[in-house]
Amino acid sequence: QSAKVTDATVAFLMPDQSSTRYEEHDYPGFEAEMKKLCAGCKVIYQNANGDASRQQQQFNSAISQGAKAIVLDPVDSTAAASLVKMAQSQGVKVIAYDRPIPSAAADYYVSFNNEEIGKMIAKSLVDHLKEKNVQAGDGGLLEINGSPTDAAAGLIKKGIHAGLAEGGYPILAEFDTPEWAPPKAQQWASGQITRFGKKIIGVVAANDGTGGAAVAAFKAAGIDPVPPVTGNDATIAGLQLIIAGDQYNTISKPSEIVAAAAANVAIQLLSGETPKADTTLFDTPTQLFTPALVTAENLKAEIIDKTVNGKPIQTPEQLCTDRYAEGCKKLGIGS
Amino acid sequence: MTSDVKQTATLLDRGDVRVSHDAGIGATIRSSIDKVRSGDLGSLPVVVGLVIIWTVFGTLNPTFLSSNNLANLLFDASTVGVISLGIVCVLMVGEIDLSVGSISGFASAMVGMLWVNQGWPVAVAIIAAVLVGGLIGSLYALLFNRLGMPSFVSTLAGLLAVLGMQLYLLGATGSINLPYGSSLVNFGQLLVIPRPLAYLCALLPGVVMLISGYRAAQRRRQANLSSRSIGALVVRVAAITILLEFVVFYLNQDRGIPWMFALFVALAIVMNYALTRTQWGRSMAAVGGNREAARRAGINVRLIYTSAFVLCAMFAALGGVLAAARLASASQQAGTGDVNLNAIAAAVIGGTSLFGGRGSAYSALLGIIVIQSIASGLTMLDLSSALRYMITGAVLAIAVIVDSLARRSRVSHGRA
Amino acid sequence: MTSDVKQTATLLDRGDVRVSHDAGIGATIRSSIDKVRSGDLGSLPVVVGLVIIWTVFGTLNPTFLSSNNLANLLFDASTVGVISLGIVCVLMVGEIDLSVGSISGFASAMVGMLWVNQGWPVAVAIIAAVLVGGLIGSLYALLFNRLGMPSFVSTLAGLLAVLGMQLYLLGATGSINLPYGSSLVNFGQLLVIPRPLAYLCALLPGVVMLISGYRAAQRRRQANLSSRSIGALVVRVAAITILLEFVVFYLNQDRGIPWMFALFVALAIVMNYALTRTQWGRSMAAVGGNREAARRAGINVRLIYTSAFVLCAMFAALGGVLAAARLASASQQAGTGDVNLNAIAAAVIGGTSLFGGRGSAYSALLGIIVIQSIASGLTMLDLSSALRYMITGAVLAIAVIVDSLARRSRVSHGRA
Amino acid sequence: MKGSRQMTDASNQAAPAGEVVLSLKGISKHFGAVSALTDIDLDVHAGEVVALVGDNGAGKSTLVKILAGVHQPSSGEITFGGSKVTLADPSAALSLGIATVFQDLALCENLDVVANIFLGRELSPLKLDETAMEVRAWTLLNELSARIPSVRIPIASLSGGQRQTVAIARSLLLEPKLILLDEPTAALGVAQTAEVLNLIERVRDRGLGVVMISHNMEDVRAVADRIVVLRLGRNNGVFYPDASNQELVTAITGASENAVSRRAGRRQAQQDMRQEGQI
Amino acid sequence: MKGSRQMTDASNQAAPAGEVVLSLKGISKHFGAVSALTDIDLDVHAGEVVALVGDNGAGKSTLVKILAGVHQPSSGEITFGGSKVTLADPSAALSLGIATVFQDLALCENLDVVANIFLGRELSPLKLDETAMEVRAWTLLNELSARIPSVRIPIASLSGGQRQTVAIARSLLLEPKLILLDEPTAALGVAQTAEVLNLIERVRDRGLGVVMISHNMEDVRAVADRIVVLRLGRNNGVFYPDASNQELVTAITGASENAVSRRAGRRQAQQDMRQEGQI
Ligand SMILES: Nc1ncnc2c1ncn2[C@@H]1O[C@H](COP(=O)(O)OP(=O)(O)OP(=O)(O)O)[C@@H](O)[C@H]1O
Ligand SMILES: Nc1ncnc2c1ncn2[C@@H]1O[C@H](COP(=O)(O)OP(=O)(O)OP(=O)(O)O)[C@@H](O)[C@H]1O
Ligand SMILES: [Mg+2]
Ligand SMILES: [Mg+2]
Repeated sequence: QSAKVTDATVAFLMPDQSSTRYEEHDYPGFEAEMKKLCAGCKVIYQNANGDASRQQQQFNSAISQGAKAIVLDPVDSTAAASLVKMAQSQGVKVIAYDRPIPSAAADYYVSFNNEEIGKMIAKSLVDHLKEKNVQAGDGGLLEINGSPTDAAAGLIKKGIHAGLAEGGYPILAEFDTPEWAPPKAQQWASGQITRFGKKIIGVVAANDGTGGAAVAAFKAAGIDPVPPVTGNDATIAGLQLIIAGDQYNTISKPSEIVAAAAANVAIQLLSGETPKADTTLFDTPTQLFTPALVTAENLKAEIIDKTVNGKPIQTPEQLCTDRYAEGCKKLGIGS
Repeated sequence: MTSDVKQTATLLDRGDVRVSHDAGIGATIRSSIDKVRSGDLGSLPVVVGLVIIWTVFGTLNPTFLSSNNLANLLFDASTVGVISLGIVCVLMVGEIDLSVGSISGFASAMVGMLWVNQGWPVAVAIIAAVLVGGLIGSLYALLFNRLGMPSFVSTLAGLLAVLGMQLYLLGATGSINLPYGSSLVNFGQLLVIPRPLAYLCALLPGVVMLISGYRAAQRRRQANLSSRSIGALVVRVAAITILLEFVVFYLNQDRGIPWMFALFVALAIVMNYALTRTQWGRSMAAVGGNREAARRAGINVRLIYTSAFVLCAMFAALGGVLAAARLASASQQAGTGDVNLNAIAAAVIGGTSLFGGRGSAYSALLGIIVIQSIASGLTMLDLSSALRYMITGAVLAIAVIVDSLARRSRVSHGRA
Repeated sequence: MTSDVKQTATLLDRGDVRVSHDAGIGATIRSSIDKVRSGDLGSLPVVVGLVIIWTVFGTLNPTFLSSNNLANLLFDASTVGVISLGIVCVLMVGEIDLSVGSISGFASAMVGMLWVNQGWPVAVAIIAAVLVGGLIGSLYALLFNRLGMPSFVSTLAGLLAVLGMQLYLLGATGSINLPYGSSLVNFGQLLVIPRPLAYLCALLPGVVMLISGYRAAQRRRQANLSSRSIGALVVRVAAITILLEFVVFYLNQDRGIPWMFALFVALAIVMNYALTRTQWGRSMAAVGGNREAARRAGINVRLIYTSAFVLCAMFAALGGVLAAARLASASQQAGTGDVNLNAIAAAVIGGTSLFGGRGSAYSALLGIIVIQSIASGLTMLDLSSALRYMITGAVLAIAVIVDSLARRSRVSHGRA
Repeated sequence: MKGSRQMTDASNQAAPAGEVVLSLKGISKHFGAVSALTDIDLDVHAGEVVALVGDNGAGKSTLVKILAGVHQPSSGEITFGGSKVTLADPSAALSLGIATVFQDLALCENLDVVANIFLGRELSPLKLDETAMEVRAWTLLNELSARIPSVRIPIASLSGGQRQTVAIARSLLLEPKLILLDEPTAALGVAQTAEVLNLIERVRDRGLGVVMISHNMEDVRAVADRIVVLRLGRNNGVFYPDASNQELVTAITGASENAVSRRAGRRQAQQDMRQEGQI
Repeated sequence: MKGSRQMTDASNQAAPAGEVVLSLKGISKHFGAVSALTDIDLDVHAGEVVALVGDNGAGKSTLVKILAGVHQPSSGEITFGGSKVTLADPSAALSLGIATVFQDLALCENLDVVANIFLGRELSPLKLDETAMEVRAWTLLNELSARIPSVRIPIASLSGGQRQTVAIARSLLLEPKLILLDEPTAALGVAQTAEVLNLIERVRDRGLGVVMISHNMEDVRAVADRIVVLRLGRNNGVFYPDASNQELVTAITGASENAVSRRAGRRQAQQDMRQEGQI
């Protein structure tokens, strides 16, 4: 690490607000790692709030501010090609983060694989149903996808379809939730509950917000117990629902790990080194991390006991507030 | 010869020979038909639009008309409906509030924060959220009254700033779950009016109409004014009562009528009373119709604007709390998306003018039911997002075309 | 004694003794100061707001004022700015178009589809997209003119339906990348005016002003009307030319002035001419100010509304094409988000009234620069989203407060 | 009974000079339950000033609006220049040569005086000739003795009379065949009123038909060739300028015992008493 | 020169009866570059009708609006009921007891007649007493001989005169100390005008101060105790009802050679000629 840069500007551009992870996990993780690797470096953080044009603005602005490497989680994977080209024409390194940029080769790609995530939650649900001996003829699944205008949601959706295809359970209905808005998901789910009633044997929801909305719809319809509902992102709210037994699974992707990797790659690229890659995706050297599927069984292990940067992913205090204390106890969390 | 005015009628308001009048049940029906012909229908056209929507969706998927689904519809309509009531207030005075969505989201975040995370009693948390909403409204009023800042701009700025505050509140934790089984969540998801009580409530409007109608007729007769025939009144009351009792009966087949919807209707009734039967409501209409004339009549115009902005923001906050109760969660997405547009559109579809001076609290009720019916009807059909958007747009247009046609006919009959 | 009118002045328009006039350079300056005092400032307050914003952001991060960043700002401002030009048209006649975002997105999808996927020539694809935009606008006009459907509702329905069409077009493929190196993408991302040409262009406004001002003054003098002093004209022309040349000089330090921005400015100038110096523009203002009076003056009111809606939709479509060029991609979320609000807000911030009859094409130019400056300035600061929203809201409010204060003063000086 | 009396009045008057410009037969107009006009007949000849008088709400303005194409009649027919016409909208009436000054003026408050005068008839539509328009505006306004500080201020800041002058100036721009003036002098000062009356006479002498509405019997008698009375939306007789005030007021109010006569009587009595007291 | 002549006119008149209700000293009002009023002085006594006359744009309405609290004067002071007051807004003027009928009426077109009459002064604010208000509205309107088809239709569908009657009825609701009437009879029919003039006299006899603006010299002379002339925003003399028309018109237009006199002269000449011809 001798020839390493000591002062450079690196930008960290995140796509949206549909979950808090970017500000709670990704950015802090990235920043911490940067501090470690290059104390004199400056980090620019921006979030595009789901708007590709705004992301372009932020990208340009980062270059104006002298950023030499940009970690980009694209709002629109396809459209981001233009950003990559623009950066490379000015000698700026681009590290694709979280979502790939298929039509232009970035300098590097680090990610939890969104398509894989979709596949994991779907498959886990299918396995769970099989385990409980639910027959394909007993009913079918609801599928709640993310925003129809969000490219990442499209990837997850693809994964879910792949995951479900193996299970053999029919999809009763599916829905692209505008803007990932939970109330919309709830309204749709309520309608399906009226339509299909007991025929719903499970719900694949693409994130914890829409999953929680599906749970709320079942509760509101007076259906108890709630059929298994998936989630994604391991938000506190989602984990609490798992603790309470209302939600079946979620995906924990301790983003700090990927963020740290991105920081490492950035420094290496800036120092003129070639970071080593596990594989190549879309002509881009790639490092993929496997996210952890969280259910009630492994929640303690994956969330409380696993540490990132020396801290647990979530502390029992955060999760086990009064109403969830009992559930926590059952899972052996806390005390 | 001056007496030719008096000859035809001795009533104070029947002095003009150019006006044709009618009395008695038969004549009332006749004049109703006339009214329909000339397009003077109030909210009937929107109701017709609604019936068309219901018929079509009901045919495509009969579950749509199941009382269970209608109960869902009523739950969902209540949250944005309450927000829309506030929008009616600002539209009445010819202003707008683009930030109701953000305010509702912020209020839900506040309740989640104060109640769940800080352990405040739920009622106190709700009151605090609604009061903070009112505070935001009074800020808009201040900017409007003191600096003359157009409400479009100030509330657009508010939209962003309040959304920022919502994200800030939820920043550390993300969404906050409201506990299942708590009274607030039960209210938002489960509680319905006990069946006998519901039947009783459905009698109320008729009884009130009958008594007040009878009293008014009596007073008017005493004052030497024309009055509606009692027969026609009874017919109308009977019709309304039968309709309401049928609705209650139908909904009681399954879950029943949500308390949350009852709250919404009660608020709409109160607002309707306030807007039509109090000095404040009269002043609102006057300020919306001709601000300068209202000022010259000695109305405290600034106070009226302030009341409109504050009420709107408070309704928005309350709507946000109800939405959180319905979802059992205070989420970061709450209040974003099309909450603003839906709340405004509901009021406009129901017949409230965007340019002030014309509107009614019931327009929020009707409008939001139209919007929610479209949304709910589409959930019953398996459509791609693209189709769903296109159809929502088309159905929305159709629902309003009926009203527009009726209004045109009204204009050509000189009743605009 | 009737001649006391003629005594003081022989000019046709200087007959009234109650009006104070001034002539010559000194007096012009004096009267300008008077105007500033009484708040009759046109767009000066917004410019002041802008200067404040620039100073603050420039202090916080000097990169903001770098000519490279300003070039970016101009690129970004052009896309929504063009849409905002259309919004000015509909606002002029007192209507609104909520679907400009969707139309722009749809147009970009069409260009992507036709040009990239179907292989049409790029110009034909663009023309097709703009024409389809115009078609959508004429549909709104039809609904408005024939059915009297409020534009708020019809364009809200359009927002959804057109978004559906956009998703439908892109449904099979997702986003479509526009090829790098193609003229359209270069236009949207790279092409700048050659430096000498830019300097030359910056001279143009001054020259035109000088010639037309001189001619007008001459004609007015011949017609026995008061005319502005030539001295004052020269001073003004000199000031403007120096300012423009400086701007060009500063921007030429780095990349230069984008052709796309030049296109936007050219469109704004054309629209300004059309709105202020043609019969059509006069009719637009008349219809927006008093529709019935315009009708009675024999203006074809329906045609005017149609032209407004169609122009607005066509500008929206063109804006969408530019946005696609800028992004080098036709994406599914193009035109969603805050494009609508930004386009409308730009016009309103620039001083176009939401209630019709008052507005100017330059308001779109000024307003969008304010909005983009805020956005661009904030990208220079590392802020959490929550803070970013709050600050955007606050800065927006501040930018407009200056204008509101000026307008208030104008009212109290009887110039509203 | 009423009609016959006036017929005899009419018979000893010379028939109006020119040919019939405008002829209404059985015009009715209903606004919902209100019948504003019932079976109105009216002829206007070239070179004739017809005064339309009547009580408030008698339907005068409604009639003018029908002729101007603003309202459509519920029934009845309109003949203009010899052929049956339908006036579907104001531009139809304008293009036939019917110029109107409306009671509610119908000006655009946001536009300046010049723009209002030339609205819909701007000089050189693609490159407005502001100088020529301004000159013409001043000429017209000065003809009407208007006291307008500037023609470049919005109508909103003009006084009532100034606005009315602008509206009248508007109607002079065209070369119409028929001019409809709905209470053109209501807000005008004495000098401006005199100019407008002069103007009406000049216009008549040029062979145009003029319909004037006014509540001022003196003005009416000063310029009218024929006085048509409306009452409660119906024709209530035709008079000639030599009819007495008493006659006209009786036809307008529908009673010889009316507020005007009562007031006149009372004032007479007061004056008598005062004089007695003084003596 | 003008002033002195009128002073002598004034001296042989009895001083007005009651004490001074309203007194203006040096009131000026500028709208941007336009000076609408310059140094206006005016006194109004209880039980006195002061007529304010002047050419179009003379500043009459501006003065009334200042008294009604609509505009703020640029300089000058207002004394009402003996004490100096500032009329910051219309409600201040209303609560002092100044009722105003504005030239532009200031009615809410979207509200019905009853609502407009009672605007800001509704009976039982928390449960509007519609019946009582409707009865009172009819009473007021009948007093003014209004011909309004229904008091439950929006103002937008009333005729010009009907609207003006509504505006006048509004001002009668209060128990004011001073009534300002800005061209109250401009749009009224003959009967309604007579009623309004009666009303003004009744009001005066009850000891109220009345300021009336009118362009109709006959009406002015019929009810006014004193006639104040404004010209181009300045005081231009005080007259008494026995002043001749000629005198008044000269003061108003600022020239004895004016449109009115010219017209009168021309008509006289025409008549002479016609008579000659007939003979
Ligand atoms: N748009 C309308 N809707 C309903 N009623 C109307 C409308 N326009 C006019 N009326 C009614 O028609 C009648 C005649 O009105 P109009 O304006 O023609 O009277 P007018 O003779 O001009 O009276 P004025 O002397 O007061 O101007 C009135 O009673 C009025 O209420
Ligand atoms: N808000 C305003 N802004 C600018 N100028 C104004 C404004 N109001 C009035 N004026 C000007 O002040 C002058 C006096 O107007 P005012 O309305 O007082 O006249 P008036 O005596 O009532 O005339 P009229 O007899 O026509 O009603 C006019 O020249 C007018 O243009
Ligand atoms: Mg009339
Ligand atoms: Mg006036």
